[in-house]
Amino acid sequence: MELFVFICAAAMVLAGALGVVLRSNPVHAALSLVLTLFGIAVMFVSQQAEFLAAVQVVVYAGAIVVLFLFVIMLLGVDRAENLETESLGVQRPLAIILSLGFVALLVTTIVQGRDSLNMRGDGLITADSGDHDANIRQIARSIFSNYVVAFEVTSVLLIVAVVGTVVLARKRKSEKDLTGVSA
Amino acid sequence: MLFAAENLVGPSIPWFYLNPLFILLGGIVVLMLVGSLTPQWPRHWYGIVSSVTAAVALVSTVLLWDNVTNEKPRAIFGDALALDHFALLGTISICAAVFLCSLLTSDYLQRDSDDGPELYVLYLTAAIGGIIMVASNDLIVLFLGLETLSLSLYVLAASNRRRSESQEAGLKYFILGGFSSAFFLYGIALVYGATKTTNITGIFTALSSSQSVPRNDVFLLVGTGLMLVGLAFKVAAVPFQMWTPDVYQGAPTPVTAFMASAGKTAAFAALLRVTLTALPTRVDDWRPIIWVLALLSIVVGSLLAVTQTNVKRMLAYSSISHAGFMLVGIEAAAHPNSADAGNGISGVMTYLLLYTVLVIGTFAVVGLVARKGDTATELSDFKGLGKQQPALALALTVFLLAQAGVPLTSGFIAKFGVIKAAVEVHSYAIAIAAMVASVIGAFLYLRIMVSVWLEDETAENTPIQVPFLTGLVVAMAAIFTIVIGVVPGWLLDATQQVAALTGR
Amino acid sequence: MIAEVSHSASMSFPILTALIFVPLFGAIAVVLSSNRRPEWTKLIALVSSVGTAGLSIWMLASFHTSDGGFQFTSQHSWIREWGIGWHLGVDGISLFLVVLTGLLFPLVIVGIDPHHGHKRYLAWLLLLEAGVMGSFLSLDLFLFFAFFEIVLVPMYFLIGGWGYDQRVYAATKFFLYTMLGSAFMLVGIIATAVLAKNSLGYVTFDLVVLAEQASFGTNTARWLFFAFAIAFAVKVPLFPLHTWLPDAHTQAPTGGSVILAGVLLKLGTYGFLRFGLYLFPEAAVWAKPLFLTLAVAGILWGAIAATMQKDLKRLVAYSSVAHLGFIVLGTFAFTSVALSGGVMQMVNHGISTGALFLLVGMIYERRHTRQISELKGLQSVAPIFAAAFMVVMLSSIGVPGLNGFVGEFLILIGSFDNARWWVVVGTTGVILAALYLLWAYQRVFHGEVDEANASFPEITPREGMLLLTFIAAIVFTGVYPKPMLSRIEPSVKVLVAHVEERSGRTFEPDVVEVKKAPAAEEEKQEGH
Amino acid sequence: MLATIVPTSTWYLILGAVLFGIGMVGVLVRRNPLIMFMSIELMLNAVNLTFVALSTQLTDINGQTAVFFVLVVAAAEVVVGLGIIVAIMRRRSDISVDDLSALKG
Amino acid sequence: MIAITRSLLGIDPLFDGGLLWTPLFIVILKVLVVFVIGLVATMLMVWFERKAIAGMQNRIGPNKAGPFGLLQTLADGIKLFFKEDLLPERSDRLVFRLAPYLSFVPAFLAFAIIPLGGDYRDGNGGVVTWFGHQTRVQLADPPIGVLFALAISSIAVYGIMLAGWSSGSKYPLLGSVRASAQMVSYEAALGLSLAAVILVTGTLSTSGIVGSQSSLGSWNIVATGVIPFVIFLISATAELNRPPFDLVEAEQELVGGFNTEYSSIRFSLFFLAEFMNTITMSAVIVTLFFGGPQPISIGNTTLDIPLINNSLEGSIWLIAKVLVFLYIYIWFRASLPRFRYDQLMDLGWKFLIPASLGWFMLLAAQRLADNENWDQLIVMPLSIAVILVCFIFMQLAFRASSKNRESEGAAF
Repeated sequence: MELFVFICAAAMVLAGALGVVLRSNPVHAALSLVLTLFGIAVMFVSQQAEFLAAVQVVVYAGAIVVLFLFVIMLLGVDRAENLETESLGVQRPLAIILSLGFVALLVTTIVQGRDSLNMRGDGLITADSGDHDANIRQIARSIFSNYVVAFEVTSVLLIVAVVGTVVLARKRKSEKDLTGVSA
Repeated sequence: MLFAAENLVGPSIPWFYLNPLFILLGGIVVLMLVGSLTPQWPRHWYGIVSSVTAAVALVSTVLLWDNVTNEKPRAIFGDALALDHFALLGTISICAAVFLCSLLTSDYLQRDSDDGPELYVLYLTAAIGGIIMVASNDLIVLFLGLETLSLSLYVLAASNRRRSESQEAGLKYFILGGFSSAFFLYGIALVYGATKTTNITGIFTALSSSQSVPRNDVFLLVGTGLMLVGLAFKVAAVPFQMWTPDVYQGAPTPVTAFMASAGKTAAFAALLRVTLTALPTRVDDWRPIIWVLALLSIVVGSLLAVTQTNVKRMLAYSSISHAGFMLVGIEAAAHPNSADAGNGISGVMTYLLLYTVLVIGTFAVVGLVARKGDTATELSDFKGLGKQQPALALALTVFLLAQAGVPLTSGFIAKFGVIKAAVEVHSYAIAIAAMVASVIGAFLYLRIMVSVWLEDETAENTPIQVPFLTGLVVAMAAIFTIVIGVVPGWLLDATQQVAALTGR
Repeated sequence: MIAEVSHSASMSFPILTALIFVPLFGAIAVVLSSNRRPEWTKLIALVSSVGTAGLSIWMLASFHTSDGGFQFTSQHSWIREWGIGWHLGVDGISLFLVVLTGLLFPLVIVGIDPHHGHKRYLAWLLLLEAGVMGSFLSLDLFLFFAFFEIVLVPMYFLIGGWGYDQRVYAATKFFLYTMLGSAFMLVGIIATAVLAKNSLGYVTFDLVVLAEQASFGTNTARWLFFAFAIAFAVKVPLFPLHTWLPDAHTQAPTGGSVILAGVLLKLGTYGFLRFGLYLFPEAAVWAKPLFLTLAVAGILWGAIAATMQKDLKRLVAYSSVAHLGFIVLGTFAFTSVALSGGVMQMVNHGISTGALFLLVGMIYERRHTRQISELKGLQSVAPIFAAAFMVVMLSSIGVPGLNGFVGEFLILIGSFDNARWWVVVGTTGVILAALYLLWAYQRVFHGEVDEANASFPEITPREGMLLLTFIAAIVFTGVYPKPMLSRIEPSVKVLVAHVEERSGRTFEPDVVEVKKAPAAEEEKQEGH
Repeated sequence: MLATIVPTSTWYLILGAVLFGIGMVGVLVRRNPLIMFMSIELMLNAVNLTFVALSTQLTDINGQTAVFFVLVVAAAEVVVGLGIIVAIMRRRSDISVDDLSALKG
Repeated sequence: MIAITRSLLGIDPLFDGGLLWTPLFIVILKVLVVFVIGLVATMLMVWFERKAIAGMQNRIGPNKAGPFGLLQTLADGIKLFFKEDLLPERSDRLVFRLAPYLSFVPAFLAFAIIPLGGDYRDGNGGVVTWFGHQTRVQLADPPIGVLFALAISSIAVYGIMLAGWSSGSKYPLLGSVRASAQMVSYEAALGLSLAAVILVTGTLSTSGIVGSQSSLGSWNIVATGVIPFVIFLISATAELNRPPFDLVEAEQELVGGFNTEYSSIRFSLFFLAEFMNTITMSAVIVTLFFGGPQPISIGNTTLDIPLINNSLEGSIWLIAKVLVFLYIYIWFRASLPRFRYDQLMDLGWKFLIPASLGWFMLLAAQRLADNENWDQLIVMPLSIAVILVCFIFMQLAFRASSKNRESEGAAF
């Protein structure tokens, strides 16, 4: 059953990823991205990271891709681009070869190094042990002890995001309104 | 149920040592409140608030210096931040950059009839990100700092809405920056796989005993490589430099100055931190990478700089070649068995501090020459500057000579420091290559000087005004450049302590 | 006695430091002076340069004749962290170069009008003087390098700002060539200091400490020597690194050319003596054949190239290449006679070539051309000018009785034993010098005057005074070189002894008795 | 029979690597900034998958915590990135990185 | 294997003994029951709404089909099913076909985590024994239950958004952009008020949340101090795109909103989804704030319905509570006028989100003071003061920005 889940999720992930790269219509690409994200959420679940799975769906599917779609629709850039004309001679095959090489490197690394992955652990408590909230509890503990700095920095990061958007999106009187669609 | 229910004891928080961060945060809050509460402040006040904040943060960092001297370098805040002179010096550089760039931005915005607190907020957030990077003792914290800094920079680069180049620069920077972040992150993941921790001290400890992580652990090797790739993007080392010229040219000039100063400082400090505190036991694995990067950066940066006609692009390539010099210092520091390896660290950090001031001064002048609209940055736009504004031209000359490494300027002290460090660990080849390539680079600075002094102005060049704050920045930078060039002793004294890193 | 007193006086008054700072402050004052009062600007420049000249004369006067060591030394800690100090000193080798520098600059400032941008011109000139002074006086590697590099900046702007058509190209070429050389030197300097730590136990850039106390492995020293030598070879310039020189000289303004030929080129030859031979004697001895060969090649190449020049200034420039070849020849012969000759020749070349450039500059002022083919029969129009040209030219050729002869002769005679075949070949350079210079003189001054040259004005009183100073120096040194030699000789002997001791070889043959030339005789007497 | 095969962490890691590679191809090949951006998200997700797989393998929670932060970063990044794209596209609706001709690359 | 089933279906005691046929059967049965209940409930809901509104408006409402017009919805449904299925020419076919399902499926998925019954009084946490197996009367009880609901509700946006976009027509696009903006905005307020509940109960699992509300005093509406509930209710209404937040299908402006171009079965899916969502959301509210299937109990007295098994009684309580909320929604629809779009956004961003955040902070402060043994009398006023100051600042900022906007021209 676990194998079945893995195969399904992997198929989702890969199909979605290929969709992002290959689909010419940005909306279709975004939907493919959602597919991938769901696949990954499923994988999180099957790796007993329930909390992350939920957050993944909420944040990625619920916010990030929606934003993508929003921008696409708002700006009306949803026409399909011609995949043929955008190729730049040697660049595309080169990029593909490069990426393939990179993947080969990574896969070799993983296969080579899998045995050396340190197995001894001081306790990732999974739901199996009967503690219903174990995963969430552990993550919370980790966030608020080792990573409390990171957590605080996150707030600055979000300020950046907010202020940044204001800077980018705000219009001055002097600038003409060029957008056709308004919400 | 390993955890007894509800008794999480968080790490103790050394508030005192986080002063600079809090001051910067306070500045952000003030600016945002003011920006949202008042309709519009009188001119220059936003910039002055921002630079005063940075200055206060700088002073508070300096005040911490002795405290840190008395106590040994150590990790604080749940072992996630490092408290050492290295971090403090990085903080000082970054705060200085914010201080100077805020003043520049103030005049810049006035000239282009624009104003508002947002850009300053972004400077301050970028500074916080940078400081976190400089002081981080955990890869995840480092990554978050990196992203805070980068995101601020993306927005800053794209912030001029009247110039499409600016937004394109922001986009290009953003895409490539995100791309490189992904590599960096993958690197972190693999290193985590190898060492089971993301804490830098933890990684060091894990790698110190050969049982826990075997010498040829592929996860670690590839992870290290990927992290280096990610950071090399950020420091703009060849062959990961392709974003630099476009972004430097497109971004508003004060922002370019900020990217070249604070951005570079943070990225290099992070690179040093990662390589030297996390992975010192594996120097043989990564030193060759640094070696190659350094050589390529210096040579390619200098060579490509020569072919440019736009001064901002030239300076972008020159910053690449400067990055190469700093990499030479890192290469020198990567000889842990040598007694003098520490000089590499202090050499790089000194270089960063001096280059910060230098490059901001340079771009301050470039920004003035760029005139209203921030577009006149071709070489020909500099013609006749020497006749029109001799003092400004003289300052520019000082900066350019310093960048070329002419003695009695801070640039020479900086180069001398890293070359000395390299020679001390017997890396002669890279030292000589660096120096020779810097001669090629000097040609570039000469070209600018030729335009400034030796060519007559063209009729269409509008006159250049020097607003007060920018003039102040230029003057301060020029004086600093000369003073450090003549009496660098006190600075070197201080920076020698930098080599003692937390966890080593 | 007088020397004694002023020597002790110099303990209290840092005369060498003053030599550097007076022109430096002069330059700053010039920069700060008002644009509306150009006469004040000029006065400031004049006062500071003449003041420097006065200081240098005072120093010359109070110099201990028989002391071969460094005098008037001034030593302070500067960048303690890196073992760098402010260490100045002067000995017989640098003495006359300093004096030459001190005297040449006021002459240039007084005598040559830059036509435009007076203020900046004067400021750069004074800064240049400070730099050159510093280079000749430094006894700290770092300090020397700093001055050595700093010199480039004013010279670059002088050539680029006040030169002729191709000035930017020439200035850039000059800057980059020299800087390329110094790139190696910087690494060499640092490596020297760092490697000396092994034997010294601490890092220092002090020349005297490094030369006297530190020891390097043979191979190491050779590498380091080459790092230094490249910089100096470019600066000299030694064949085949000389290509910047004709351009720079030709394109530089007259004042720039005079300074360039007069003192700047000496930085290279001086550097060989002070930092090559003194620091790495064994390596220098080892590299002797190479440098002798290059020197002789330079002599011949310079001479032949000069012969073929159509441009008078370029011709003089190539003659410099040849003359400096002689100096290097003398330097790498390692005998005190040859070395003394080399030092003499440095000064002499400074005077005579400087004067030649001055004269060529005057011709250009008048005719706005330097093409030999366009000049004709000037002798009949301007006889005094022609006479002055003749004297200077003869000095450059090395006619006995004039200064050029003394240096060249000492070099040739001193090198003969150690470097016989090189000397033999090099001597042809003397003949070639006579050939190209006389031929040039003939083409320019003899013949029928054509229309363009008919109105060639005669020398003005100001120019006359200027030339007279040069000619006086030329004649005086040619006739009575003893005061110079007696001050040069002790230091050179110390240096040669140092080289012999460190390299374990003997160069100083017992040939002093054989010499018959008057200069040699005087030197012999002085030696006892 | 098939049911007895249990996917190990290695499977997940390899899937992550492949996903990363696909994302890389996307960034390098596509010219629409939106899609390049989505490809970057793919890469980040690949890293997330790797982190979680390693976390399970090493029985250490910190890997999952890292993913949490990556998610936050990704969100912030998207906001800013889309802001930039919107700012550009408001000038002209049709955009490709190659069209950004004001800056010669 | 166990792990995966556990994770996917939540911790259900059913699988303690491994995967057996009986438990599997129970699970399948539960799935079927929930699905059927959902469909039927939707049908009844539509009828209920029409009838109730008719009553409020002094009309009779549907009364022809079946007793009291109960079968009216069925009749409408059958009619819709047999209408012609139109695909607009300029539509994006794939997405156009996909969108209704993206809308329909989440509506049902969210129902899976609602505890539908069970006895929470015996200290067993709602676990009942069926066919000799212990289980919960709920389809799944994942540890992240509430987050799951949130995740599902964020996915619901896709259906609407894509439906509007793929129609290739202007009004649907505008409608869908409005709708998705609205849903995304209010999701923040929704999540923040949810956070207050989580803070108080200390668990994300729905059964845990229900279990913690054993008496009226500990119902979360009381424990969290009403405000989160109010915010939740308003945001939930907005999430559902129900009146007064139904700008999505503001007929006067946008024809039919995002589903203008839809017809036949695809339209009925949207229709179903909308009502199903209303039911689910009511159930979620009940679960979060009103003790779910727990009976009303004050102190030690419990309103126990006699003669009925405790676990079944839970279901009755739940249905009763849900009905109340369904009625409230209908009541809203009948009585409240529609918002203007800017008012809608202002309410969401400028009031609800700050308010829920402030309240959350207040609760957190109280909790912290409790843990650290600080004096509540000092902490609470102080935190209220801080929040008030922030609020005043915010209001000032809004005023300033609207002034700025007037002088500078509108943004975006």
